[in-house]
Amino acid sequence: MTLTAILLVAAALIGIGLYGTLSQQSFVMLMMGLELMLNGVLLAAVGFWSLAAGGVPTGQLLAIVTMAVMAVEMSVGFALITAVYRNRQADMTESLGTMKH
Amino acid sequence: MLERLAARAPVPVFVAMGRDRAPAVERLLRNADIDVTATPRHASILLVAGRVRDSDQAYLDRLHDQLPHPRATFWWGDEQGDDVDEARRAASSDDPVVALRVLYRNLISGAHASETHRLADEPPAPWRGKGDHGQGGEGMMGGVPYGRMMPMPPTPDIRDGLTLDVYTTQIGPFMPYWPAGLVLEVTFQGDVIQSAEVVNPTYPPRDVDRVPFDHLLHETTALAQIERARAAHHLVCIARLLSLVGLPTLSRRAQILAARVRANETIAIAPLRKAAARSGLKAALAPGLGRIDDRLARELGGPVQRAAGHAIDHRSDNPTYTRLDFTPVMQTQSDCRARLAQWFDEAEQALALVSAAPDAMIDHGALIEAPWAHRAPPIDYRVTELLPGLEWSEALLVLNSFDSAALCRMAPLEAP
Amino acid sequence: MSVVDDMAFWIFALTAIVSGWRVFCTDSMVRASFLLLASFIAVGLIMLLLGAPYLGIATIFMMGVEMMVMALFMVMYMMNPAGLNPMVMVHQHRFSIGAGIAAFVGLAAVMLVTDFADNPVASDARVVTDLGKELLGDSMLIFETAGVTLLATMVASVILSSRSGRFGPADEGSVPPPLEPGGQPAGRLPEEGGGHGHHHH
Amino acid sequence: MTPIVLTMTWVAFLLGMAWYIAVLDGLWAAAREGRQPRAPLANPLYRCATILRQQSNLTEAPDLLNWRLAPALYAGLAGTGVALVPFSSASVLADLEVGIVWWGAVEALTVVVVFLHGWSANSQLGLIGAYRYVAIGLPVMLISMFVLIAAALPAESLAVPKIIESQHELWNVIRQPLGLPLFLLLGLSLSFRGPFNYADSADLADGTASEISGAARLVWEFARLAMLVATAAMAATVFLGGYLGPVLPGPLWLLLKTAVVLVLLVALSHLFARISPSRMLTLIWIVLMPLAFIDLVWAGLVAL
Repeated sequence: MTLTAILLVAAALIGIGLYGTLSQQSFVMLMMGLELMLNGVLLAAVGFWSLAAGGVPTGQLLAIVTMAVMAVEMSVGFALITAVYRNRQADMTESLGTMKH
Repeated sequence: MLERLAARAPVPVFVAMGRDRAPAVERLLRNADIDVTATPRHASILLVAGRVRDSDQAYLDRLHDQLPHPRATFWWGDEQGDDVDEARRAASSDDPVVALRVLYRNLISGAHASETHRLADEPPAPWRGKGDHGQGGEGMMGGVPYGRMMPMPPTPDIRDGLTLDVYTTQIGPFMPYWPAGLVLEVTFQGDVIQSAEVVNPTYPPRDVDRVPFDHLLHETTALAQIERARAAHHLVCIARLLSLVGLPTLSRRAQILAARVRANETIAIAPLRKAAARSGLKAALAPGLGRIDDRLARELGGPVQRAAGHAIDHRSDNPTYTRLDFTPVMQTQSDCRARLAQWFDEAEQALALVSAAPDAMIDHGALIEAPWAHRAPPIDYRVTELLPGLEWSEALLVLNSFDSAALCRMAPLEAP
Repeated sequence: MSVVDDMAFWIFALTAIVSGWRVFCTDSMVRASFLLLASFIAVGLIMLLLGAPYLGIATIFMMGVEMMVMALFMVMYMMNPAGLNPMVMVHQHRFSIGAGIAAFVGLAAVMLVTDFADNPVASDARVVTDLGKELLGDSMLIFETAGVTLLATMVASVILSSRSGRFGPADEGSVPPPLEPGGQPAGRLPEEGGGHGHHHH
Repeated sequence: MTPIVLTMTWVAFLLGMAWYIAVLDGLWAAAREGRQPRAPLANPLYRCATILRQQSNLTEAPDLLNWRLAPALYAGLAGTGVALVPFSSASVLADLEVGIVWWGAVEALTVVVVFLHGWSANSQLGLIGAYRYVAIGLPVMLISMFVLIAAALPAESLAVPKIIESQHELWNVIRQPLGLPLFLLLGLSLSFRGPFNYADSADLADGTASEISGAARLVWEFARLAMLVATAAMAATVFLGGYLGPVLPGPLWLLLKTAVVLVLLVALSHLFARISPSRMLTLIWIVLMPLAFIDLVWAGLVAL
């Protein structure tokens, strides 16, 4: 369990997440891709904190902020989807040519 | 070892309620040696109580095949064919508890072979096409699915501004807390009923508590007998509702009280009522839930009508009752709460009449109010108009806040 | 690091990656959410191995709730929620695969080239206490900012998505009130009336 | 205690207490119905045998993996919950620095597992039960977390043993009177009993459990009891001082306190009617959630 191994796993998660974000047509699935990328970021942050930064308390803080970002991303995402869905009955990225009203 | 332990457990029985056995089956609910299960998956014996109409035979077979092995079917009633062996049937006048225990013990020891599938083990409609189960076709939605309906057809209907797909399913005829025989095709959105359609009507009600009323047609009958029957009928109705709101122990207590009333014992309903009230029964039945309009209440008659605030009761005109200062009890709100309160009030009043005049007799042919709704021909109001918009648990509460005679008139009777 | 820890790490790592990949392969939205949850749980357990118990378990805890909510939203918004029919819902597939692989290779290359400091956390460090002191001490401002942002976002989301939005029922096309009595609604005007014209099924 | 003795104590505690609940249930029901209890001590065993004797069956096209896994995971979560509870000052199976957060994870994952169980059987009543359970289970979980964090405040630690140590002078049930009642509701919700039985209720023909039989059902029913044991043990530990007590040895005190909490829980589950899910949601968000807030603020002020 070296730092390199952990970062490799994190990179793999970010790669898969990016694939998901770019390829999925459904908003909700797109958000799953984002979450997976953040998952990788989280792992990398904790890996650095634990194995390279000697456990400085601020490192953990970065991870906590990442988690908060995830939660924010999800609630904003769902709010947007709900709003768009009401107006357009759409949950697909293509059906949303414009972000106006 | 396992067999020996299992043999001493309460017998897990699923009851398929046939045409005329409803009240008798309630006897089983009180028996600690019988465990009446909520689903066939938990039962070892399928108890077919009474006659099942031919069109329900397929439902019965499907039910049967859902029982886990080892399983057996037990027929309780008079019209069962002679091809059923002695161990698996009882006459309608018999108490089947002992027979059920014996059958169960033989079943788990292997002396009685488990019954095989009655239907072929295949999906009710064929899966044809792509996917793990052959359930779809090409394209984004899986294209046009072959072989069977799209499981969740899209709908324009919006609740809360969000479209949740609806799904349609058949419910009945042997579902617990469901009018026996009734098959509804219900469309749900989430757990809210969108629409319902009658596929098969209910079985006509047959009541043990009817006996003194039938008797009265020809012979002079004791007032006590009639009023006891009334109290018993109401207690059984109360028991069903209590069980639905998650008070199974109080429900069983109501069943036991009903049995004791029928056995001419002196009982008090007040403790049960107090216990139920303390349990938050009022909170469980939201005010206004299941409110019906005046016209429907009048058409249904009986306690339903009085719960709507109409003091119409044939007993008011009977000299025996007027001598006892009888005045009909009634509620005003005409909702589930009111109907439940009406049952409690009428049952208590009935027992008060019994203790006030234990020896009073009523002349034969006298017109005496029955404990249930009018048994006139079906009315144009359908149970399917009652359910839409209700959440599933509320729908069941509303259904069970009517006696079976009222339900029968709302879900039209089958042609005789 | 003991052998057991190493083995556990690789098992969790494999679980995280495989379930993360399966998220985008399954037909069922519910399965997709819970596969993502499995990936998060595996990462959370790796964090435990790395000596960050609070973060690891908090990840499991938070993601359990979050994915449960996600699954419900999935069922609400997807045309084929339970994966009852097989379906393909991807676009620019080749490009996405390429981008994913490129991201992985790029990050991996950077990481293999860079020489990271080797400074593991001391085994007797009181990491949770430290975190607590940090959260409510030196970094209070960051923490509070994150917290208030979160709260504001949640309130905003509820307002945005509630049917009775800021300016009337959302599904009837909510319009802000005019600036002067009887005047035009404030703000930008929608081009073709309210939202109703757009429904297509 | 050595690890082996500790593990055996843990298993015995789970099994014994589950049986104890089943017996209590039987006795309570009989008393409330006004009849003689039927073989009160042995009846739970008979029922186990009956369920085990039945074959496990299948529905049409279920999600078999999740369906079979869910009961086991549920039981496993209950087990990890109990593992957090110290039997005495030196004997705790899972001595985590962040025990309270771990308990939170147990709660969150329980909601997930119950949902999966109802969803994966591919039957409508189970699915309705699953949805309902999520709607009720999630907010109740939030309440319990507020209450637990309040209990952790005087200890200045998230570790369960430290929380016990902080109760030497005064139990948390007195220090924070709102905590225990709110936490007991969580017990009912996690094992969906009585007024909180929104997953496996009578109107849904046993809801998420309506399609299982045989060994899977036995595990499921056991897990429900075990989860109740876990919450009771946690309540006894966090609010009633756990193993602390005069004269008697620590493990015995824990046992006694858990047993008393379980009597309360069983009584609650039989005493109250279930209100409709939407009314329950209103009750939780409008009444119980603010109460939990008050509890937290109160605990904070006292700790200052």
